[in-house]
Amino acid sequence: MNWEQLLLVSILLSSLIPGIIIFGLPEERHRLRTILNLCGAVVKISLIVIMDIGIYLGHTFEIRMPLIPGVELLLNGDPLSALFATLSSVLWLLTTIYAVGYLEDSPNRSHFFGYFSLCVTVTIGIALAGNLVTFLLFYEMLTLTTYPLVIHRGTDKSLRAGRNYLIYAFSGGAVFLIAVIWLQNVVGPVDFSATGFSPGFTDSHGTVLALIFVLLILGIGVKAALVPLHGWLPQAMVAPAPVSALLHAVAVVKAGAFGIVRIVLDVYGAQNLLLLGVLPLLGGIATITILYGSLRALQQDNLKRLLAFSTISQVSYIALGMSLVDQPLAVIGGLVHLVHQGLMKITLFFCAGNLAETLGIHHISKMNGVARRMPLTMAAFTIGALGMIGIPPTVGFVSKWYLGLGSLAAGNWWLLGILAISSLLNGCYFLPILIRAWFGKQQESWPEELYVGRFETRLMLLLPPLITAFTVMAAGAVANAQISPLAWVRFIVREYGL
Amino acid sequence: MPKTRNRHKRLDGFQRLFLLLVVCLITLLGCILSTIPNSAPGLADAVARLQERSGVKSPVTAVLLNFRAYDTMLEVVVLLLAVIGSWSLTKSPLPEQDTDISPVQMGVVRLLAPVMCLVAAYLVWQGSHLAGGAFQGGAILGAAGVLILVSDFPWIRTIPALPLRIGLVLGPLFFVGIALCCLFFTGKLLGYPEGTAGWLILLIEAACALSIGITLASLFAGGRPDNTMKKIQPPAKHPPGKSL
Amino acid sequence: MITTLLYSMTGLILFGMGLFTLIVHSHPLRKILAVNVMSTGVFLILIATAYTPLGQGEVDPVPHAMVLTGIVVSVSVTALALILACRVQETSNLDLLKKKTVPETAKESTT
Amino acid sequence: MIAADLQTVAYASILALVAGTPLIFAACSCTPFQKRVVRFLPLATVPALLAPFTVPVDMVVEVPWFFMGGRMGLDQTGRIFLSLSALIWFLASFSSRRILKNDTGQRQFHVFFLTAMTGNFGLILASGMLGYYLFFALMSFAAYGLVVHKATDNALQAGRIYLTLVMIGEVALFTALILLVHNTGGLAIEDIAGISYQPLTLILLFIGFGVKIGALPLHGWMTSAYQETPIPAAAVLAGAMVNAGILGWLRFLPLGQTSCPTAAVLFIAVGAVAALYGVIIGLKCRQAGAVLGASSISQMGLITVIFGLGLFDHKAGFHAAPVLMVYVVHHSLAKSSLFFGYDLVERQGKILSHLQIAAILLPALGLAGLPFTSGAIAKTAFKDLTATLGNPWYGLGTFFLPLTATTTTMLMLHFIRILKYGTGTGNPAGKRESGTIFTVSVIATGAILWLWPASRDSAILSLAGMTLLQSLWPVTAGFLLYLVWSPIFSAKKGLPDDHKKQTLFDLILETVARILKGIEWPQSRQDVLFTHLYRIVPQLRRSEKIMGRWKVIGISYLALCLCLLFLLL
Amino acid sequence: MIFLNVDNPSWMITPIIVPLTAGLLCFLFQRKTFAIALSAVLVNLLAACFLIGQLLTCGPMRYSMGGWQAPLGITLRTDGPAVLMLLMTGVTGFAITLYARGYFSFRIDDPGGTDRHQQQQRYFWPLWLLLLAGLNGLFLSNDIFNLYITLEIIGISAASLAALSGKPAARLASFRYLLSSLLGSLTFLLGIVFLYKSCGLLDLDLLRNLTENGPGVRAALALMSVGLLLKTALVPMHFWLPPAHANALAPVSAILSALVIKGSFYLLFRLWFEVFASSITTEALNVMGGLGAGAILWGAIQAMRQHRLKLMVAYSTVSQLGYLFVAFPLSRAADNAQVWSIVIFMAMAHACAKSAMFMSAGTIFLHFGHDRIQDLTGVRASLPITVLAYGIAGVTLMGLPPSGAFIAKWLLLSWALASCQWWWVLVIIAGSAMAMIYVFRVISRFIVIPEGFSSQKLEFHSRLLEWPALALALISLLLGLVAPWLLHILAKGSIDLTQILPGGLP
Repeated sequence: MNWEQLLLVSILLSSLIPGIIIFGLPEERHRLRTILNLCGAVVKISLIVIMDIGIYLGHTFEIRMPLIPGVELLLNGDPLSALFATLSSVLWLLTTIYAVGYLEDSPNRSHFFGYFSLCVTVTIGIALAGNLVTFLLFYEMLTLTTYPLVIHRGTDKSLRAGRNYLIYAFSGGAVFLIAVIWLQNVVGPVDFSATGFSPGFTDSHGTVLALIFVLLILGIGVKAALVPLHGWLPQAMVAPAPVSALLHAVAVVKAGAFGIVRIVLDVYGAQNLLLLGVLPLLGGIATITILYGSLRALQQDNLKRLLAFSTISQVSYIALGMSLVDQPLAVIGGLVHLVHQGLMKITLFFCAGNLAETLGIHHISKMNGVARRMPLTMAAFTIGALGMIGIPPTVGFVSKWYLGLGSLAAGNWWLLGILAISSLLNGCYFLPILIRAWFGKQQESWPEELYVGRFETRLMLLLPPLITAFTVMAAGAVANAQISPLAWVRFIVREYGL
Repeated sequence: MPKTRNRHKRLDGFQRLFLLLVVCLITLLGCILSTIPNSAPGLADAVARLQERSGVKSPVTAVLLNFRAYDTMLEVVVLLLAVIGSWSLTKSPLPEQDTDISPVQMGVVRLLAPVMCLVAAYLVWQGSHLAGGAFQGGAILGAAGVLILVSDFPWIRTIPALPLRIGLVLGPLFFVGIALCCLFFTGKLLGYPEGTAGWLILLIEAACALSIGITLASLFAGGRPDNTMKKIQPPAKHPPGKSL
Repeated sequence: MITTLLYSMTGLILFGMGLFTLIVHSHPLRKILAVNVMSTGVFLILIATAYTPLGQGEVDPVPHAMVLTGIVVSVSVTALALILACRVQETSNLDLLKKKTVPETAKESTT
Repeated sequence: MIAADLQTVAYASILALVAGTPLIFAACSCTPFQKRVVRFLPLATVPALLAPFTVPVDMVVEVPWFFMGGRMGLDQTGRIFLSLSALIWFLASFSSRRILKNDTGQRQFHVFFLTAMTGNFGLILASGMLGYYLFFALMSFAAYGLVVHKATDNALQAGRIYLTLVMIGEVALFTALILLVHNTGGLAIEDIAGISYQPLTLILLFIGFGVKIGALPLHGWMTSAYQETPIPAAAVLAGAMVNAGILGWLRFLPLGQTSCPTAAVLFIAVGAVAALYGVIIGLKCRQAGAVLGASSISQMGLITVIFGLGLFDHKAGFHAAPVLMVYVVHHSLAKSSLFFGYDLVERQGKILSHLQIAAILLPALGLAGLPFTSGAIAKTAFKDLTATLGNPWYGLGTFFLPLTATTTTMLMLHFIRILKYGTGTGNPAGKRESGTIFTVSVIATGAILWLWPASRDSAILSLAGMTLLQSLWPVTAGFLLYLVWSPIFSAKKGLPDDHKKQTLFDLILETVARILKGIEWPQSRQDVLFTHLYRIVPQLRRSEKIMGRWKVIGISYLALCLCLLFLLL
Repeated sequence: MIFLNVDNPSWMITPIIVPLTAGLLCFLFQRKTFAIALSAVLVNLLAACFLIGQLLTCGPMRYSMGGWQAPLGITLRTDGPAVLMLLMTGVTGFAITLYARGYFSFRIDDPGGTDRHQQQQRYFWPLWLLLLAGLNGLFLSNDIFNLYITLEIIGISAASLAALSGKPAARLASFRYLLSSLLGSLTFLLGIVFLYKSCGLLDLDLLRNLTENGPGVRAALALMSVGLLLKTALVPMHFWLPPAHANALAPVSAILSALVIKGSFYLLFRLWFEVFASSITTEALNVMGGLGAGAILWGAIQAMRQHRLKLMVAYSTVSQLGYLFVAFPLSRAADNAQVWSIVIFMAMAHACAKSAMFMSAGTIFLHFGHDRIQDLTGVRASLPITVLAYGIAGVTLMGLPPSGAFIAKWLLLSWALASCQWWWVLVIIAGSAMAMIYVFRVISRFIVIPEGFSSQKLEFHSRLLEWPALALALISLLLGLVAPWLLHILAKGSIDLTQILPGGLP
């Protein structure tokens, strides 16, 4: 085992081991638990950064483990997985800090943080998966590890949400499984590669491959919350805020989107997809999802529910970018949105959690003038929301810009219109919140003021959203720099030879 | 009682259908059975050829205790299992109080039991060349046991459990022991050394017959002896006795 | 040949009769007896296979041995089944036995 | 070599400071040092005031890492706009410093004020399309904070309208930019030169920047926003920020390099209508800010017309550009002076002195083009332009321009009348500063066009007798007409306040919102499904019971036997 | 000592003789029974491992009892599937033994019914060890009549074990179990009679080498199959399984569900795919597959509606058995070793997972005194490891990667798609989805700790009650990762059998 392989394994272990230890810790040892969590996160980030550098320098990171003929587990660090892994690990660190603050004094923390660590292990596994089987393995495990988090509150409502989440997720997983097996039957074992499988198959098995593609997208679309399959996401917002942040920005939805990227870029490859002619379908679904999510978000009063619908809408940008896979600009836009959406959405969820945890505010109608009570939180929220709308210099603009250019380059004028409408709709549901919070008349009292202290809220709740909000701004403002998500995505696209 | 009700009722629809199906199946099987050509060689020739080396004269005994002794060994275990199973289920429902035994019965038992033991021993011995053997002998022994059991001798209830268990296990254990010894000496499980087959078989048969006899009697007794738990269990309630 | 067939057919018919009783009658004792009849039927056919017309070779001892073994097994199982049936009858509600089918309580009851 | 590098670095840092200083100030006003920062508020504009005179023209500094490739520089146009904006911001920051001292939302106001300033300066410096867009957006959204600062219902409503239009503008601009970049292939503004525009791009650009200048269908925000914004902020809104729209057009449809007759007609038509329509709106208003807003609509209409004229061909563009600049400078200074005057009145809280009325009249009638004012110079330049362009447009100069002058006169008189009889709140704190600022601004309005080399030709021309007469009669006509209008207006006093009535725009907005919110989406059916499923549970239990009956077992046993027998035989 | 050589086939009798002897001794001594049983299962496990090693080095082996070769004598043999089944039995048996120790000591500590529990423990050990011997005999035996006897050993001991809890319901269930098992055995025996009448042979290898199979052989196959199906409890003949498994003591449930059923299935599978492979028709395979599909769906549906944990687990066994049968019609798309691999993976994964589940259910039952799913909220607080074991086992039942069941399902789906039989795909997927529902219905109760929930402090707590279950669950989960190794063993085991001379000479 060379150092590259060792690194891959230790990346996975760096959160798995703390997770397992945490399960065994008694409830009272919260300091040790926090230290373990944070150490794990920091170690993981450093390891992943090392891997990133290694990848940039051209090292190969690969572990193979054959299971049965044609089926093998393959961990592979390529630029794309580095992107997702870096995003997840960094956001995990922040979410962990946030969760420590959020769950202060609440019961069952060992359990919570244990699953939390497992969850991120699995997410990194998804990032590092080198073929569809490995991806499937971690994809299913993701459902398992997030489920206890979703139902963590233990109320009937959360149980119902958990049930629906499971049903959706496993149905999707089942369809995905069928598709993967079918694909292997047709084209043999497929590793993720820059070109996808040989175009010869497309000539001979066109219809079947197109059907498989549809199945794959359907299967993975459940987690990515593409429109007819999105039902679980708004319900899952009953989970605690760190979990929502995790679901929406770090792990689940992102894993779905990442899966779409993998399928489009690495399994099928641009050339095959163009020959098969299934891309308009993906584009169509993505478009519908973008519009539908935004329209539904308009009607929500519950803040987290609104954010959930906004996620549905935003994540489809990634799918949209992938549907224009022959346009490097669109691919850049889609890929970079993977990171950008994560940053923005996690900020928003952190802030929503802060409102709920500090003042007991769950509904937009109760947010009048809240910015005077919690200016920093609302500033972060504002940045996130503006990013969602796509106002420069936030990262949201960068993604939209590339998507727009890409869709024009592909000759799809109407997609530009969709982007414009989506931005407008985003404005329609985010701006009123901001207005209400900043300029609304403050009420007599807040629903339940839970925290009164030196800062507007606990420091551990305050810092993560500020950091992410700053990143939302900074990553946009220095988008063209040598080290930025955009730069890395360009590197990826170069690697794919687009 | 359900018995009487069943008798007077005519068959309902389901039963007719079932009957029809059974008849169909039996007919079909019968047809198949009758079409099987009688050309199958069977194993008779093989047995005949190897009879010499089996150490016994009776072909059935040779098959049972030499050629396919492994089957027999397991089968003895099956019997023992039945006892263990019945013991695990319940205590023996022997009557609590002494009852009067009619002198005639007493006399018959006293007369018959030794005779039966003798017959059993004869059957076991005879098994090496004629019909007979451990099972037959064991059956007779068992019958003797049953006879004693139905006679309600008071001492039956006081038979300690350990000797009983030893008696039950003796046959199978002896069988396995011999088998292992054979393994040790010849390298084959149950591969009797040259020339010793005859008396080894007889030994096994004797042990098994004893065990089978006790087994059958114990099965008839319908449960574990009462005193197995004596140390722990105060002599409390008996399950409502019900002999078969 | 005819003899073999006769025995075999008788065995088969016994098997069928036992089967019919086993299914149709609900009393445990009858069921046990039915199984016994079935096994007798099977043994009968087995014994019949050992038959060889006179002068065409030895009688096949293997089926004999098998039947012996089978009988022993059958005895054991019958004994166990009887004891079990007794215990069931003792401990379970008498109504259950009056019902035509074996009751469902076995499945649904809790401790 | 090193010296040259150093020089570049120096220039780059000056340019960066122009936009950066207000941002730093904004950041500082979030800190506890806010009070001290506010005291030095005008300092934020100092780099911007200095930059036009230090940085050489047409130098471009590349900042590749910044936001998808930053480029900044100062060309001739930028220089004019920067000086102009810097001046107005400078004055306004003095004013706002004092005025808002005791206000509760002071901090908030200053953050927005300074951020808007950053945006305004930044967009002038930006020489990349995205940079322009970035600062434009920054300015637009920050200005929202100024509009709603009073946090009254009226202010919020004004803000809502403003924000909606800004959103529409932003999205249109975004789309237009993507179309442009797709066309040019580069992100620098120079790349735009000489490309052919698609109609969609033109329309989107018109909308994108038209919102800012209140071009006709997008004018809805102007009156209410100018009224509700705190007056110093309104001054920059009307004097400086509005120009961002014009600059946007100049940058993205560079005059002299664009020829697009269709667009020209569009611009001229819209502008002409706006020039008159603005006055009609304004005459009905009974609040000074709103009247100034309406006047801005009208004046911007004129500027649109000038811009439209320049779009015909390269030559026309070449002629129109200086005229446009002159007019922009004139309008900005005059309009901000009027706001500062209004500010003074508000602070005084009492009726104006005659001197003050006269001082206000100078920029007011200057807008109408009274001889010897900056307006006269600007209008002369305009007329000159129409003359140069020849026949179809010559009429504009002879008929249309006097007409607007007449109407503007009416509007300005209306404004003064409102000021005179309006009730100021009275805030003696900043009275003296306010007076000084007003004086400076009036002087600037009066003097700059006379001194400015670019407008000197027109200035001299405007002194010609015929020209004097030509610019005098419309003003007189306007004065007379206003005498007629004034009693009619007074009779309508019973009308509700301007903002209370629902504008058409509001109506549309609400309808759309209602439709969007009212769409009945299919509710998730999972729970219904489960209830249905639970209903079959007893059925299942029963069937499992039946499956457990001996007779069923018997049948299935036999069936299986027969089936396998048949199948295997 | 010549017979201590590695390549001596005599080693293969160890898994039979050792538990057999130990069972007898347990019955005889009734003291130190746990020590005897533990050493026996340990030796059994080691022997299984050893046999695997032997198989890998020396290839498949056959062993003639008493030196009498087929067709007269009885032969045993090792091949890939057999040793893997032995391994499965060994591992599961070892864990169950440990668990049973914890279980009985817990029960005996319970002042309520000391003597009864002691009694149960006393008879449990011999019955269990003899059952183990019977199972190992079944896996190794190569003689059809000997197989019948092992089946009987299994049947009798299993029925006795099922009745061991002494509850009326358990006795009734056990009675039904015994009767149906008897019916199955008799049908099997009738099949043997037909077979013997047609061929005069009992040795499986010889039977396989028969060139032509007449109607007698086919009828025999049909009869034996039906008998075995009855013992395997394939729907619609599953009626005896859920009550028997659910009402037994927890270790017994684990034994019955994990091992006993696999025995008869293994035999059935061997008959169909090795011995009589040439007589099998596609239609018959489809019928089996159809029954399997029915089992998957019906079992899962019933499991979903259960209110008691153990019943639910028992019905899930009914459902999981179906997967084994769905492999039948798909076998035409694959070769022999592949068919085996699917069944072995499924059986091993299910054995480990199901016993882990029953153990967990038993532990929960012990601690809470009931197993009503509705009232099991917050079990995690008091029994975290048990809940974890249950959850992991549930993951295996659902067939999620990397469990062995996943590998099996992967292969199943792969063949189904390769041979365009998509309806099996639907069934398999539906079964997995329903498994998800019934597994998580319980898990969500377990792991949710509602507000204000105070966890019970448990008085008795034995590590033996929790860790074996967890170990088994983990094994079942990680089974997929050792798949290449298992496949290697299977591939090694399937070689052409040498022609066997008739006569039975030593």
